[in-house]
Amino acid sequence: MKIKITTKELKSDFAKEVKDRSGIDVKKCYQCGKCTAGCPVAYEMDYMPNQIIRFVQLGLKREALTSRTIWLCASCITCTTRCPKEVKIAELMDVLREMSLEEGLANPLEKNITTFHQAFLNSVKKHGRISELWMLNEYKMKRPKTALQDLIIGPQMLSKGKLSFLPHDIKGKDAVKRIFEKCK
Amino acid sequence: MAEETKFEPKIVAFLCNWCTYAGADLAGTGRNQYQANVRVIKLPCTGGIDPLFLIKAFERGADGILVSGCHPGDCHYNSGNYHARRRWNVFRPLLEFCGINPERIQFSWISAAEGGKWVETINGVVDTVRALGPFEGYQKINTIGPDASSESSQT
Amino acid sequence: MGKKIGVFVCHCGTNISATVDVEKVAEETKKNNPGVSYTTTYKYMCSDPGQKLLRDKIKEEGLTGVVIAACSPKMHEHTFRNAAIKSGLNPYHVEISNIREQCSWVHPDKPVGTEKSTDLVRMMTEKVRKDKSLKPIKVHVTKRALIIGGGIAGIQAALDIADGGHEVIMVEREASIGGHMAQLSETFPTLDCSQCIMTPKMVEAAQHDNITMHTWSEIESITGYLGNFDVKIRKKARSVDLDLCTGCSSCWQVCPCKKIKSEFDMGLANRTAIYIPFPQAIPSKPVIDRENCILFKDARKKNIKPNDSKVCRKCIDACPIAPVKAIDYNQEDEIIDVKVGAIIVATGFRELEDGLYGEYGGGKYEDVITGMQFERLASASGPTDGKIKRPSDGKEPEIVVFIQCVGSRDPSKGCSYCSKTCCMYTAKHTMLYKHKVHHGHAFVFYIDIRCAGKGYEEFSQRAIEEEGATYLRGRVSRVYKKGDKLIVLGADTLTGSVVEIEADMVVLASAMKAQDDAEQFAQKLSIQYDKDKFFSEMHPKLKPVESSSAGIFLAGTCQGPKDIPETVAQAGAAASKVLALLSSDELEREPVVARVDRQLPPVFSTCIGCFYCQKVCPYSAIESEDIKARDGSVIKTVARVNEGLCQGCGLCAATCRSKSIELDGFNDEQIYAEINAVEFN
Amino acid sequence: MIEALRKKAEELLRSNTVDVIYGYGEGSTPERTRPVFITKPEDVNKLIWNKYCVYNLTTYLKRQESRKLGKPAIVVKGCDAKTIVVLIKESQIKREDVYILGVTCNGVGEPLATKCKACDVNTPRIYDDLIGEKIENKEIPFDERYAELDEYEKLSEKEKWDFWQKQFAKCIKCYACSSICPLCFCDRCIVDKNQPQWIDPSAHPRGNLSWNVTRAYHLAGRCINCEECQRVCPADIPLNLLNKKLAKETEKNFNYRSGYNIDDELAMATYKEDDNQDFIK
Amino acid sequence: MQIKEKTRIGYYPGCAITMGSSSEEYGTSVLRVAEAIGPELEEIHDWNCCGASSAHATNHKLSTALSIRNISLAEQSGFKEILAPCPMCSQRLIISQKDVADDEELKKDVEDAIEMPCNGDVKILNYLELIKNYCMDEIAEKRKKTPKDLKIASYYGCLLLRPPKVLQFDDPENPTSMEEIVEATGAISVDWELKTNCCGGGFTLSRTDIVLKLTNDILECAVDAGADAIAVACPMCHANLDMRQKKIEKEYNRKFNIPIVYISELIGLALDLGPISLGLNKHFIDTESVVNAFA
Repeated sequence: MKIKITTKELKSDFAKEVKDRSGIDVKKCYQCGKCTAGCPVAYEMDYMPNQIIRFVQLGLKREALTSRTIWLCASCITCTTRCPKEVKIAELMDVLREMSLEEGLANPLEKNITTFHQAFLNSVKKHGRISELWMLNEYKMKRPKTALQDLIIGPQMLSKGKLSFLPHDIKGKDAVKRIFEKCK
Repeated sequence: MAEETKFEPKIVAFLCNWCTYAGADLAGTGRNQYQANVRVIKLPCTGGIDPLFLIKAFERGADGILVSGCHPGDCHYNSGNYHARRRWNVFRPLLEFCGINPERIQFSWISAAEGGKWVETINGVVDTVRALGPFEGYQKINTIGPDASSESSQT
Repeated sequence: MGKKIGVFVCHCGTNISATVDVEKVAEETKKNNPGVSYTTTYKYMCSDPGQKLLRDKIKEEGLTGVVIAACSPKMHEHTFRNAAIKSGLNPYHVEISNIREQCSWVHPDKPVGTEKSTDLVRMMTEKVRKDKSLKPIKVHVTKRALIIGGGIAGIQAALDIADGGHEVIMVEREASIGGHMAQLSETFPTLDCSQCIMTPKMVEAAQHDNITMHTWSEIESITGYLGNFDVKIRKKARSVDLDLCTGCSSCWQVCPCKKIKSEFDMGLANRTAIYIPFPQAIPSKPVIDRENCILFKDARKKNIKPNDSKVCRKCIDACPIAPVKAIDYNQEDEIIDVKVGAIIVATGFRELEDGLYGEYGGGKYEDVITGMQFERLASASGPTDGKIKRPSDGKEPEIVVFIQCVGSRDPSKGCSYCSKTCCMYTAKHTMLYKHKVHHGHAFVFYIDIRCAGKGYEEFSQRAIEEEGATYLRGRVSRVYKKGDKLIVLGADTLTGSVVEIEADMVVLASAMKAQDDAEQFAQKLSIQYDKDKFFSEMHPKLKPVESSSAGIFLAGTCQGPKDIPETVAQAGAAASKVLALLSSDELEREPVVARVDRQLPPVFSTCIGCFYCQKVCPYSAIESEDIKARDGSVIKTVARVNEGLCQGCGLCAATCRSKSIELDGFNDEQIYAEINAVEFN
Repeated sequence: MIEALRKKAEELLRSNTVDVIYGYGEGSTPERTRPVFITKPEDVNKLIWNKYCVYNLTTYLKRQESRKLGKPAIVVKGCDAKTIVVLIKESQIKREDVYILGVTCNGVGEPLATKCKACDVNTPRIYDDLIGEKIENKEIPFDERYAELDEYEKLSEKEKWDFWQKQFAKCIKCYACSSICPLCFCDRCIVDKNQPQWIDPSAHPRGNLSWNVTRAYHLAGRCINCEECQRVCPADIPLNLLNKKLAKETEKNFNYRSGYNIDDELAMATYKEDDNQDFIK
Repeated sequence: MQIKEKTRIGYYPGCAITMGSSSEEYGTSVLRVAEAIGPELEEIHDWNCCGASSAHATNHKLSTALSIRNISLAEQSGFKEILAPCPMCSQRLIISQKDVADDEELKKDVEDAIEMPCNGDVKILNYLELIKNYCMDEIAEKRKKTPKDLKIASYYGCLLLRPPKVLQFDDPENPTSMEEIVEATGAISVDWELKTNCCGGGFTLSRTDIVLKLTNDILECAVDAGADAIAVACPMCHANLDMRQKKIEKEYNRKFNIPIVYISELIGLALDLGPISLGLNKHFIDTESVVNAFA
């Protein structure tokens, strides 16, 4: 890739935007790569975690927000735990995902993951809690290709009483709905 | 009284010997011009500046004061400027609380290499204080009653 | 009563006179300042004739105060004050009014410059009016130096001073001198054997007529000041009489406690309870490790004198010295008093502790070793006779991973600085390893390679180009055991990938840290230390070997991480500072020192003894003094300035609420006069 | 509570633990109290304790007259006790040379003194004996403790100046403020220094500003807010506002509260490398 | 024996371990053990889902608000401590609590969203913390069964330990709390290397391939270290290691068949509470070998 730095890029000050939103100062990162070294999912990522930080450092917003990496981060927080400069990398991924969704830049290749999050939250919004079966249902409807992979597990769970057909609504589900509204 | 000449504030600067005084010398060596309103009093260290000096300067009629020394960590005496900074941290709000515009007392760290910063700082202080006008409040009480300074050798 | 003040206004060629009407300045000054009895202007005041003019006029006019309106005092204050001395005027009655750098050169408008110059001159004449005669402070010098620490820094400094003809007292807390350098295998960038260059120096120091060595000893206290330090040295009980012992080895050969981890071999080998740290130790005489010796354990348990214990006693029985044995179980600590004029602190560093890096096993894996441990493995006199073997099973490792910056550049582990030496010693380690294990593979994880030194870059490149070490740019996140291998999870940020290496051994380039007791030690000496507990030099650029206390100098890694050449250079520099200091019988110092008010009885002093001054003084120069009545009862306790320690910053004076401390040369009256003299109308 | 106090006082005198008790005694009217100095065990009934015990008796620790009486036990409220911490830190008294009779207190004065309005030392933080039922000390938020300053800090520069000029104009330089202050213990006050005379000791308005500012500054990081200066001021100058302002700045900038913790380093005799320097260019 | 008044602790089960959910046996066994030896657990009234990864991964404020609502509910019921056995929940609650404590503005927004105040003085406990703080003596006193030669690998995963500066629970690289509990039940702890590795957590449905790889490493390491079973305290770890185990075996062509048991189940077995009542029959991988060891 070629990084072209223009005044426009510099003016946007992506790093500052990230800092204002999350308090995370990527300037502290000196690119030692320890985050990448310990990342269990790095092997699947299109950019290594340290490269994502580099994008933020250089103001390459699009590159960061369209990456698959931010969606593949499993939030295991190993990176933050071991970062010598105390950069909260896992938390940075959260912010980048948020921004990515806001700007409509989420990478379509990781649609499974974004759809899952959506299905999950929809269930919470609707019932106040997760109804695993209905959440699963919504997810599988939207990502039919994944339907097969859990063919064995689903019925077994049902037979062990581990999937309830009845969604459990909490009393305060309207309050929860209002939380969703207010936190848009 | 109509169109009188521009008000020229009098600024007293208390400088440490090792950094800012040398910085001011450097501005001279570089022939960097600045406004002539400042009168420098040299001390070994900003840590040696008692707030009484500032009060006295105002009493005498200074319109503004600059206190300047070494950058944190560079004090010739290791910690003098840190102690000074503590003092100003309480003294400045106290004056402000009494109704003295804090812009009349300014503080800076200027190293022996920062001739340019000295010029900027002095011009900044002079301009700011010029805009504020003479420190009439203080000068007014100065003129009520007898002059208290028995030491004065001026006319 | 009043002073007769002379004012000399310098033209400085046209440097001043081009923008300042010097004649007018002189005239106005004379006219408006009563007490100014003489004014003149001169082309070049600093020239010989200019100085002569000054000298003559002081005499002719009977001047008791002088103002020179000229260039910055930084240029010629000294010149003019010296000239005054020649005319019998105390130099502290001469003040400089800076009308060049701070006036003529920066204000092109002549009337403006003239007005300001007149002002500046008046301020100085007012100050001169209040100037007092001051005498330079004379300090007697004890011509003996103390060196704390017997590593390469201490030894080098001791030899330099001793060769210069002065007595040196050397204190080393371990049983032998030598320090870390004695532990090293080879040294970069030349790969010569550390022992071969170190041992002769150790011997030379031990045999030098001017050096008195106290090993197994520590500093108990240091008081006094530049030229006059009183030092108490604690000679810890060695249990062996150094005068009687011949170092014949009979005792340690029979000692039954053989399983004590050797500190010198970094725990990779064992030693006995009565031991010499290493074969080339100096003095080559043993010490009993009282913690581990079974006789001492028994005595502690029974609460009896050690010599009354009947347990073991094999060493004393084996001692061939007669009639009095060289081993003395009952020996006690001894305090020695010495007076010295200067001190060099060369207390060295310690290697980062195990356990800080849980992700690398936290000291749990035998085959994850530190840099110093690798030195012992690679040393020909080490536990493996220089063969590279894994500590766990003695196998020759085929893949060795070196991890740099372990504890360095890692603020999350409380250590933000670069240890400076690791890049080089890791490169050296890879070479030593490859020299000894030809088919082996060395991998180095690094963040940056920092090899700034003569021949250093070439050296590290040699490790890569000629010795075939593979450098990977990235930090290691995790080391764990799988079977008899160590899995190293690292990154190579240059390819943007995770790197997993199945290694046989891992070597951590552990940080150089300040000694554990550095903080307490610094307080004992009243020297300053930085956030990492390394001792602070007086000025990072211009006074790199001076500590914050006059007469105390720093050498080696106690001041910050450094390698051997740099340590030796600094030790030499410190030694030369000490030699300069010891070359005169008396020292003269600028008399700009603080003074606490003293009065006649019954007041004695206006000081009320709140001791804020003591707390803010950066030099511990404020002492407390009891003012006593004739019957010895304390009337009041007040502050007193130790002139030997005071550096004249004036912090105390500004802190004192009752203004009972003043700074000579910048006293209250002088500053008051200056402020008062500013023309405000 | 009074009984407990008297009993303890008697015990201390009888056992020669102390030579004198500094305490509160009855004044000319029931709403008044006055300091009493009890040296004989039989006199302990002169000691009282009530809500009119407003004074800070620790001021007698600096006075020659009272010091002559020997080792004191001193009755202190939580606020007054802070003075002793400062006096110890400033080497004016040794801990072992004063016996602290702490009294728990729910506030003094009628109406309640300002200093009691945001009290967080109902139970003294230092004492040898505690008289009265222990009261759980509240934690009071920063803003609330300095609420008194709000209306003044809000004033414009000119309003501030005018306010204080009006106040200082009333000053007659009687120095009651400094003589009552337990922490103004200098033998020679700065105004008494005449070579040079930094502060005009006469009742000139110019000297008034300098004097009052200096007095307040000299208490920065030290004043424990007993408000005695303000109480004794014959001109009713709200001196404590200045002290409180400085206490606020000291706490805000250095996280230091005078007299609260004997192990804290004195705020104005130490520094931190990361002290605020926003105002320094 | 001393009769202690039972401490009252707020119980926040979270979605995954309630009845009829994927990990209900964890909830069941936690409650059974608490009845037997623990403090009194009182379910927080009308609690809601903490939002889990899906919320914090996509909307920080929402994630915080969802968590804080539960804390506020607990505060209103006067609880001083909350037990959240699911580490996803405990981690989210603790992080949210810290985030609002550090950020006034966020706190205002959150309080506005949940329409309740939040003081932030409730302490949130994970299950290991609860056992360590309240039950170690009781386990020693009331243990009825001692397993015979049962070697357990304690598996912590991510959420109990990280981020360590916020959670402040145990050593993040080499934790030992679970081992201490395992040993209290009479089982033997095996030392193994991957006890803090990530199992892939929330990717179980969306990126099953990742989960399979990570869990394979973990299972392999535990089995190689000689473990007879793996103890966990996290429903997600359990789901990935237990439910996915057959698939892992197929994918990586190695037979593990290693039971994955909740630490609460182990305690329950030691107290002889009965395997069925602890939900040990609900596992995908047969737990009989573990149950038998306690026979």
